[in-house]
Amino acid sequence: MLNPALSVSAVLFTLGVAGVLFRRNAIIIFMCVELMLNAVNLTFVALAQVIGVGGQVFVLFVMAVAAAEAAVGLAIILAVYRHKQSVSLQNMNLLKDG
Amino acid sequence: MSLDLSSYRDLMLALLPELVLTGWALVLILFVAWRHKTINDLRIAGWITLAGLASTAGVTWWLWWHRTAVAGIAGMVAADDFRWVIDWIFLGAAALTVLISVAYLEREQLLAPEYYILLLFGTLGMMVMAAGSDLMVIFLGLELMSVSVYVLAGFDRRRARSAEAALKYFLLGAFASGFLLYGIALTYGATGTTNIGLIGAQAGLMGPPSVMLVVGLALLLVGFGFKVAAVPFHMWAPDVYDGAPTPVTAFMATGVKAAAFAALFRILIQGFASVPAWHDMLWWLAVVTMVGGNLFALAQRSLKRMLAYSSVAHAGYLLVAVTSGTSAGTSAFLVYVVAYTLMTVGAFAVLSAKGRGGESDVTIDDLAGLASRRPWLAFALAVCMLSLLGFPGTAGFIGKWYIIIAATSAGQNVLAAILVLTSVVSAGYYLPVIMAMYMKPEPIEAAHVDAVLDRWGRAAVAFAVVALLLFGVWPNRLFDLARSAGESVRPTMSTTPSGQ
Amino acid sequence: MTADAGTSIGLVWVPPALALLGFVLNGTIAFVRPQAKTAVSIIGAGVLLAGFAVAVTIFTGFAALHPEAAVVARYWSWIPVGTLQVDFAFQVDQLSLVMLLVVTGVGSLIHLFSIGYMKADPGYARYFAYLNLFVFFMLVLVLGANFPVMFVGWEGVGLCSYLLIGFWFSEKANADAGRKAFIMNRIGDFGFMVAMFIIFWVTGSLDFATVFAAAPTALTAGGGAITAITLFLFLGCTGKSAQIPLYTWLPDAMAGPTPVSALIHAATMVTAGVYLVARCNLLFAMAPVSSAVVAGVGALTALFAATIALKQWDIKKVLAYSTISQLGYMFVGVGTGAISAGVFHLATHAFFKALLFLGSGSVIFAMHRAYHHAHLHDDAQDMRNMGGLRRWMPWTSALMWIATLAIAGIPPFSGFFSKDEILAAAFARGTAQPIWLLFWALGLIAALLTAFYMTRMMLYTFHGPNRTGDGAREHLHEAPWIMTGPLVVLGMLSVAGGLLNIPELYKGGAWLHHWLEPVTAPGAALLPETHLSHGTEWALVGVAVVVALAGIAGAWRLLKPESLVPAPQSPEERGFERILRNKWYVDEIYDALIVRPLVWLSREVLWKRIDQGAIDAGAVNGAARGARAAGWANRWLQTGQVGVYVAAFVVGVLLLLWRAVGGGS
Amino acid sequence: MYARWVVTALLVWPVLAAAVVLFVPTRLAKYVALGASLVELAISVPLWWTFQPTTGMQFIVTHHWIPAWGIQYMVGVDGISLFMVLLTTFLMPLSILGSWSYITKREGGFYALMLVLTTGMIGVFVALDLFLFYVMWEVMLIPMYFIIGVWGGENRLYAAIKFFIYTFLGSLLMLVAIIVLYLHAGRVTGTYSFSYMHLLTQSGLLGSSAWWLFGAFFLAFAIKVPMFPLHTWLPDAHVEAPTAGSVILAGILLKMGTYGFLRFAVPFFPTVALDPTVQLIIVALALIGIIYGGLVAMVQPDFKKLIAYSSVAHLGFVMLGIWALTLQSVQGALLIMINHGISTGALFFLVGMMYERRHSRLIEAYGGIARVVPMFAAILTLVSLSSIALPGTNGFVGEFLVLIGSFRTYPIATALATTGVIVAAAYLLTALQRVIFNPVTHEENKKLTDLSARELIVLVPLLAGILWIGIYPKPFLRRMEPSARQFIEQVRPGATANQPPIAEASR
Amino acid sequence: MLSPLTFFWVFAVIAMLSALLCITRRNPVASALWLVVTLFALAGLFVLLDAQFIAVLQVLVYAGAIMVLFLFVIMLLNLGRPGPSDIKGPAGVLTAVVLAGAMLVLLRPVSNAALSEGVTLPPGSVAALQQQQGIVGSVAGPLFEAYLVPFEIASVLLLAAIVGAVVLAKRKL
Repeated sequence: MLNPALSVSAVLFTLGVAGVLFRRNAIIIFMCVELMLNAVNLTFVALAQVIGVGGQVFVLFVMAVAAAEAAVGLAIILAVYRHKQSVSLQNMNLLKDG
Repeated sequence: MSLDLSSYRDLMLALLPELVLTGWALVLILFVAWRHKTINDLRIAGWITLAGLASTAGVTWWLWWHRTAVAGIAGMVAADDFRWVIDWIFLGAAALTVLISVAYLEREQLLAPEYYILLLFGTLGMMVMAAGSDLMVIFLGLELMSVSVYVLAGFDRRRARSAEAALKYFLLGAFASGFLLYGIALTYGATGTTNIGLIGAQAGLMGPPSVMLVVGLALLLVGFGFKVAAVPFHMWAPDVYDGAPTPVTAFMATGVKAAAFAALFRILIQGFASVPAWHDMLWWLAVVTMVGGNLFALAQRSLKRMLAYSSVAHAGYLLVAVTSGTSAGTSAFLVYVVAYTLMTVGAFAVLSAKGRGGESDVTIDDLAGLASRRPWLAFALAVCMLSLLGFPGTAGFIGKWYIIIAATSAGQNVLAAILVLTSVVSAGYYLPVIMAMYMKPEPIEAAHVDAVLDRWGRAAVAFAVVALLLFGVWPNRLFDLARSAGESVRPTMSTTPSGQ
Repeated sequence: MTADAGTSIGLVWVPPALALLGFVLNGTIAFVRPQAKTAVSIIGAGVLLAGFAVAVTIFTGFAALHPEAAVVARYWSWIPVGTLQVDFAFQVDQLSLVMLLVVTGVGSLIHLFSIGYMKADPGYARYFAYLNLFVFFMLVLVLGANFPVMFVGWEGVGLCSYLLIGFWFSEKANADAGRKAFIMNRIGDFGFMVAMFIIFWVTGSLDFATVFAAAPTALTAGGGAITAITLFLFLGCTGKSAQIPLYTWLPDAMAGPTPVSALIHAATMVTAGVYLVARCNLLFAMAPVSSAVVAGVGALTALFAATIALKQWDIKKVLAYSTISQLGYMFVGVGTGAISAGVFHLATHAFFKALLFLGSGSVIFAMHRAYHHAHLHDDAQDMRNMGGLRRWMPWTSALMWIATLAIAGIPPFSGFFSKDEILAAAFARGTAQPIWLLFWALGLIAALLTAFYMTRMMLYTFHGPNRTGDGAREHLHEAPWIMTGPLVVLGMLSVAGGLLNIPELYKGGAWLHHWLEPVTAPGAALLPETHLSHGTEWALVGVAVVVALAGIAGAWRLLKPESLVPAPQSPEERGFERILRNKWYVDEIYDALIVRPLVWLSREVLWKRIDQGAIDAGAVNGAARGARAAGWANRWLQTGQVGVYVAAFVVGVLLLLWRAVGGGS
Repeated sequence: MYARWVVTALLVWPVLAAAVVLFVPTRLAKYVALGASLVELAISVPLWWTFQPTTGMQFIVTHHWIPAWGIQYMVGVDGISLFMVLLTTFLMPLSILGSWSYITKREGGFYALMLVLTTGMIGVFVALDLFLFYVMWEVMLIPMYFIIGVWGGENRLYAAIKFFIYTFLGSLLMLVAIIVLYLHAGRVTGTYSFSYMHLLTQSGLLGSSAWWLFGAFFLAFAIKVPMFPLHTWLPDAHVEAPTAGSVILAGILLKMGTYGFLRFAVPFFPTVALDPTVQLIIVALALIGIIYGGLVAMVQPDFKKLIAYSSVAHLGFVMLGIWALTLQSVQGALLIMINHGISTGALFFLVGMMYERRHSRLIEAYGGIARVVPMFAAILTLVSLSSIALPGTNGFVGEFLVLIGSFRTYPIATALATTGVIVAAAYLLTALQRVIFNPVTHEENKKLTDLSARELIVLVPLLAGILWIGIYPKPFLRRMEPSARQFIEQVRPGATANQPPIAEASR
Repeated sequence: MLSPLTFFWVFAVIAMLSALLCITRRNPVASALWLVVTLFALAGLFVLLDAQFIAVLQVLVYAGAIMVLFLFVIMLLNLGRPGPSDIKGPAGVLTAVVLAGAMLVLLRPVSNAALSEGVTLPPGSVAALQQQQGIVGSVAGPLFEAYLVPFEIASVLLLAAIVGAVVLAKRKL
């Protein structure tokens, strides 16, 4: 099941990337990033089946990282929301060239 | 001293700097938990941070002095000169950041000593990245650093610009982490391990590298390319540097970049020595980064954004050092990054003296006539600019010189030529700064009266300038250090990378 | 043979040194105490007279020695580089001695004249400083023992000419004339320099002695190299001696004080070209084509300048064109190979032309003074404002008539002998090479015109009614003795100058011819053997005299001084007269064909289009602008929109993947 | 003893003095600076006698600097650099004295920069280690950049940055070339060293990469010379720089380019330099410089620009002389390098002195001032004559040698180059006429004051130099001959075999 | 018989479809819920891939804790309605589709790759290990032995995240 899993993982990853590409809502974009991480988790787990449990351990770490990012990321989104009353990236245009 | 990492004692020894720094971070957390109200608390927190950084540097020195090294292939962490030297650079960058933060935090009314905690954690993350000889450790270190810096970038959250910077940095950073992680996963799949040394061994055995390994490598480069702000993964940098508090910008431009490069060096040279594909990819990355960074910087009027693009350009120069793929390249990187840290922090320090409210509105024209009102400040900034330009007599030149030597000795003559040509372009935006300070009159009477640095900031700037000039003229000690450090990062296999 | 300190020849450095001393002293006075005119006069004229005295002793010392070769005095090693060894050295031989005597002799007289002429000028000291400096350089020119030292004098006299033409520099026209003279001369100097380069690489030396000794073996007679050398040398001569095509500066040079015109632009400097050809007669003899060019250009110039002189109103301009014409004769002489004839004419011309110029100077001096007293600002040099001056200036009038007869070639005046000898030589060579017959014919026509225009000048100036104006007329006077004195001496020389070289035809000793033989013999040996019977010679003499007389008589009969009106009321000339009056429009043609296109090219094309446009605005600033524009273009991407950033990011990922997966390898 | 410390002293002293100048009271700065530059001159003068006119480097000092890269502090003087050093120390006191009244703001800074500039320039000429050379090459850029940018005319910022970037562009490519050369020599011999002699012996085996390396060196030096079409920084820099800046720029900085060709570009890559195409290009560019520079100078309304373009022409002669590779032409080129420093320096001083009085550099603003300021007019005339190479002045000896020497190698080109003397007369005499002759058309000019004693002190040494070299150049030729010969032999062995050395015995 | 592969594809299709819906739903709450479905499906895949412990954690930590946090924030910010500007315009979508498609094409070789000889274990050895050490023990062993260092770093990471979140969220700065 390795190759199917890798394929699914690639598809999920790409879907995550696509989501990041065409969404504007910061929270949803962040969710798409989570989707990407999960896609990678699938790769790790699939690989772990043929290589060794090390891959599974990585997934644990990825979850920890995801949790940490979620905590910080959502706090940042909240902070931004306080200024703009919006989480749409379309409104994030204070910082730009010119 | 030789460490056997399978014994806990030796593992603790190998991690001693990180442990010490973590300890200080915890001390600081405790302190902050009790005392976080007054300006005085903030200052004490600053002192504690400095003490932590200094003692960590001392411990690192102790390990370096005893020529600490790992026996055999390192497990999770490496212990070599490269690590000690780059640790000093991180610690130095952090210390300089602290020095220029003190006045800044007070002035901008950011009276939260958590700032220093995050600074320490960020530094810790960098050290972990540099230490890691396992992709997982490096990834975690990178996340630790990133999470801290995300928050630091948005630390002045009362200002929309700062919050927006944090958000942009965070979203793109998390996005880039996904690619990095995918790259790690594929590398793991291709070689069956995440240990860099074993990756190198495995890749050396494989013959022509598998598609999985090469794609994994490409995605790793994406992840690190983002952190070092290589074109086209650089676009966050100007905005985030612009919005973040100036000392944080300095920290990002120096420490974060150096850490990413340190990890990249270790991964590429130890792990991917027998995978020639990265030379080609990095070659292009270096070229577009140098060209892009320098050209884009030309159009900037805001000093902070100009420095942001300039840091992109410098990432390009450092990528040249990486592309060479030799220990000379590694040494060149170290020398350059020392110079780069000093001059960047110096420049941002002067900038923070001149500006208010995040400094995003300080343009080059606002510096007009600074030299007649604040000659020392102007002199310091001029030295930093010349050093950034790579002018002889400054450490920036020595660094650039070393990179060119590394590149040409690896046969990358074209890359070296592109490097110097883009450096010429950079004169187009560094010189106007000097020009404004020295060759234009003060726009209004007493325009620069309030452009002052406090004692801490002055110390930081003075240190940076003196070191820049000293290393510019007499870099021998730095070289010896960098050379032994550079040579300590070796390909695992005897196979050497074939050049471009 | 080197200079022997025991004889007076060793003193050869003294005349130039004296002149230089005069320059230094007078130059200092010009700055420190410009009004010390007595001291200036004593120094200025004194160094020349002393120099002349020394020259005479050198001459006697040399003559007593009867050497066959030149005596060379080396002073210091000037430019010693490898095989190029240029010493600062003087050489004394028959030719340079003649020149030395002419320069110091005529120079002394003109200095004396200047004392009177320039009396009232505020730049008196400066004037004498320049004049002394000129003499110094002229002596360096004639005494130099090698080409570079000669070139020092060659350009030095050009400099002094420049300074003296523009002496009254506050008038733009004067300054223009000076500059024009210098630049025209520089064109000639270009030829001189290139000639030196070829000479050096062919013969390995620039010393006259070595070059002339090596030339017959190192060069093929009639070959390309020798022709090139001589043609380039002659280009130098056309500049310095005002021959076609570089003659136009000399008429303008009349802007300088009249004694300067006499000294520099008649007697000495302009003859340097003749001297150069005479000096290098061997080289020219080896290059028949060049010799023909020299003689041809000389003959053409003689005729051409004479035609222009026919319609000039400015008395000095008439003399200037006459000088050009006479120089043409000299070149016919030296080009023909009749070196002694050329030098002979050089010497006699120095006498009578100096006399003419100084005489005209007296006239102008008088006219000027008259107008000055009458507070008028009419042209003191325009002959239409003169007329009948012999009443007030009998001495000048008489002396200038002597000179006129001399220049016209009326026996037994000096010019007759010298001019006749040149024409005879040309005719003689024509028997071997027919082209010379054409030169002879041209010379003969020019002689006719010479007689005509000189008579015209005398008629309009000294005869007929006076047109000076009633108020001014009463102030006309003969010049003071310090000016007339030299005129008298020159008059005597003009009469008797022929004695220097009475041809054997008249049972004379042809002294100059024999005297110069050591110098001219090597060249003469290479020339075609020609011989004219006495009958032919007498016939030629007859023709020449008849032509001269015809010119005088024609002018006397055709011209009506009575019908002239003063300059301001004169009508414009028409037709051919107008072309002559305007000097065949040569200046205008040069201006339109060379000067203005060149300036236009420089300003509009080279500077504005290429330098400022293509290079600076285009390439240099264009590159800068391009780089900046690229930076500005980035604003379209760096919009602050994360979406764009992500898209760029993903594009980067794709490119890296593409290179990783296979696109790159 | 003297030989051991002189070069180092020449390098160190100005920097020390500069530090002092910065910290003494402003009104004393110029005196201290003048004193320091005179001391510098005094240190350098004995070189004239102690220098032995023989082949090779003298006064060599070697000291470790950055052993990791084989970088040494290695300096020395030969017949080529000797005169450049002396020219520098000679012009510097004059420049400082000449700036006395011109510089009115931030005097301390100005004079300190002048002194630092001295070190940079001398460093370029004495460096025998390519790293040191490169460092010095760049170091002198900064003071000049500031001198133009801070004390310059209206358009000074543009001129300063143009000057800087132009030079920087060339020098950085040269830097890459130096490093490639260093690595090449290191690979071949196993010794990694930036020593000039070391690299010189190893540069012969470069193969095709020599072309690129030569190209990089060529660009750096050609910009500095400057050769057409890389010259456009020069008019701007000259016009905008203060007097002393222009003097130093023209007098010494430009010589760094030709010096670079003599010292590095040609000896390192003789096969490339002698390649017919390269010869054609360089001679053509030199020729274009001579004629084009002269023609463009002819139509300049600004006197300083005129001089700038005339520099292009003069340096064209130098390039022609270098490439002709005869003893005469190379010595002529060396002599022009000195002459140009003296004559053009003097011209810039003179223009500067008038600028101080009238605040205009336009030729049009003057006219007829010979009556008002005769001393000025006389000196300007003499200097102009030197610049147009009138025999008896220094200019002639140099140009004559270059032309006569080049004629053997490139007869047609030299003949064309000789027309440059016509053009030179055309532009300089025209300008001279419009400045000092002609009627006085501007009222202001009637009240001009003639040169002061201080200004005369500045000019008289230059005039002395003009006449000395014009009349008795042998002491110069004698000292530079062995080095010129060595240069030619390095490139074309045996080329000077039939050229006898200057005989000691001859007068 | 339903082979494990069948189950695999069932879960895989669910995961992919719900991921697609997650990124295309305009309502953030819907998106979040579809993401939860994806995570559950992934947990199922993990089980099939011999990673039962991870599957449990996936449900507990990811779907449970993290996603709740997301939903909490969405609710807190009152974003429970589809925002008009949430999805980019046609050009943006087209760009995204093209880029994503290209990425998929470029990643395709990876999914087909066979692992090299020296890397893989004999089939079933992971399952055997779990038999031997227990499902938790087989992961916990390496976690506290070989991966002790990363584990500790992860703890510091979480600490830093806490401090960061506190700084950003606390009322007074």
